[in-house]
Amino acid sequence: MSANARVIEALLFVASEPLDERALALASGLSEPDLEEGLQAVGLRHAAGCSGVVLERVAEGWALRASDETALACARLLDQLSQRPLSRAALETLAVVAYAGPVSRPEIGRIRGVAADAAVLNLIERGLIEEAGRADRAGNPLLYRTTTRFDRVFGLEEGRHSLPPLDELGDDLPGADEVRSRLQAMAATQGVSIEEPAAVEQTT
Amino acid sequence: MSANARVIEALLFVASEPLDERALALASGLSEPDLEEGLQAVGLRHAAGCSGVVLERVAEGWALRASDETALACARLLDQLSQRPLSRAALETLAVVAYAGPVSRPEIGRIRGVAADAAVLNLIERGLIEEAGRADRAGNPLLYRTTTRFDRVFGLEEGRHSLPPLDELGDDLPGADEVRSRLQAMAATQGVSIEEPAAVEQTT
Amino acid sequence: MSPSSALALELDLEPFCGPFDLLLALVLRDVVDLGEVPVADVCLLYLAQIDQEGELDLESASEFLVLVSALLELKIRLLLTPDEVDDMPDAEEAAEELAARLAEYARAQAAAAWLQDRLAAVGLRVFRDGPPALRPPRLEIEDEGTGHPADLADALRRVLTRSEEVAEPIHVLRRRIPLGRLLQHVRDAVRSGESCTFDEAVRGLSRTEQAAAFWAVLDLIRSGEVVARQEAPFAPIELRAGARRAPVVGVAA
Repeated sequence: MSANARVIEALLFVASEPLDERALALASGLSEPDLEEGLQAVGLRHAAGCSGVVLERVAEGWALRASDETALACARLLDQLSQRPLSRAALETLAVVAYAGPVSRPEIGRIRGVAADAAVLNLIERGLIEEAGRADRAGNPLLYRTTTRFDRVFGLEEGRHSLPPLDELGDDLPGADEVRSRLQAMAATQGVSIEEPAAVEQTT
Repeated sequence: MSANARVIEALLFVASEPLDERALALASGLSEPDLEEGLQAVGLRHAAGCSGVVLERVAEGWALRASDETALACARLLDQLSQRPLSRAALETLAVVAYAGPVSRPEIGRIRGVAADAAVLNLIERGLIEEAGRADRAGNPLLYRTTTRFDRVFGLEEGRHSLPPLDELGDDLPGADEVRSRLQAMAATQGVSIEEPAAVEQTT
Repeated sequence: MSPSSALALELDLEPFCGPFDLLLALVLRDVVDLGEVPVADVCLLYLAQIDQEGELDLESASEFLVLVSALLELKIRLLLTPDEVDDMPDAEEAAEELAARLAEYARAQAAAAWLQDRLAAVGLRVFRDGPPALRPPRLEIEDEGTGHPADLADALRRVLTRSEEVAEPIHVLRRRIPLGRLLQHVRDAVRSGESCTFDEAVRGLSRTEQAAAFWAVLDLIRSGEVVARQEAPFAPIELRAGARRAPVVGVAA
């Protein structure tokens, strides 16, 4: 492996978070083409089947992680196997923070219909969400956002940009308009009238 | 490289501390001879000159380290990361270490009123504080002091003697008793008596 | 999914048989006539489930309350005549809000389902979560004077004048103690011989691990897997296998 590639390998090893091209270039002093070439060489050296550690594109940057075949042993070392799977409440809270973040706890609670305090604490403990300052409005509630760790655990190459758009999720999902019209239809069959709402926000 | 060697490579890569043979065997499930052979293969693959990351034998076991030839780039990377502004907690911890050092983590926590573990690690990673031996008292806690890098970053030509003197902080503050007791806690760690603020050196 | 999720509540009602969330979906899709659904029975079934589980999961209970009250509100509207509905304040707004809320929640659920599928699809991803074991060789490079001593004095002043405990998140370092492995370790130690002492069982472990192992042993004693005996305070603790066998699922498997 070339000296350039060796430097990139070392930088990816030393960093505890994924590094983007800018950070790599700044630290290595390499030009863009050299960087490109070096990354390619590191990718070849650290490919599944010939290395225990693979190069991956994640969280809008580059990082090394345990390969699929070595993941189990590494999880055992870090004692990640005894961790319980995410509960439904935690997954829903995570989804809200991922799509709507930074959001405050009350906002999460409003969307889910139930308080999210326990789920939020659980997700912080797991390193999947983190505090993101305070909202600039009444009460100045703490805001939460997903972490780089979240991107890495879920394998999101471009961070939250890799999340599918909400309106593509679940084809048969009723939108607010649809739910409303169903409620109206239901009311109509029962002889109840609910007037056409004047202005309805389009939700996505 | 064999599958066994790949597992060892991955384990050493994801670990945050050196691993001895026992830890490697527990996580990988490898027998002693397989482990021996795997470590040898990892050592060959991660040797200076052909890899940016080298295998090292240290007192506590085995670990990977960025190679010497990549030192400059790594230093630049860590520096880049340390250019991010210090958090409030980190700055307070740094102030306590600068004025009262060498101090232990529990002492910093007592003076600040909140635990300082994360802040201490952050400051070490930035090269602003360093270990300074162990205290000669119960529990032998590790002590921390500021580094020469700290002096340069904060422009302190004569080290801690260039810090603004403590007695300028004292008189007009609310809760004088509280302040005094905390100062005393601090002073005790320095072996300096607070009754005579004149003892604090005046330098400009 | 937690077993006691209100949405998974199994219903056996005359007009409908299946889980609660399916009922909600069918009501919204007009497949089931809400007028026919005995909401009281749904509540009774839920209470019976709580009784059976013996513990109240607050998240699940509040989830159930919200959903069932929404259902009730809808049903009230259906049962009332148009005149009566008109008399109710903000009837449309309530329906409006309910619809918007259900739709928003449905999207959150869909997103949660996507995350769950994604997790299964990408598999176990393991990476280092902090600095490496060994620091890179540190080169001294030119440092610019980016800090100012006055900032330090200000910070110290802040620390010293903090009159009361300020609510500030306490960052506790996560120390990973491999409890599962420790449990297995103690089990193996006890199983391999007739009996062994605690000191033998934890030989080679660090101090923190030993403390955790002690906790693990207490748990094994509680479950009847291990029996312990100590002749006198500070005497060696003798451990041997208890009546109950270890479960087959082991982390080290």
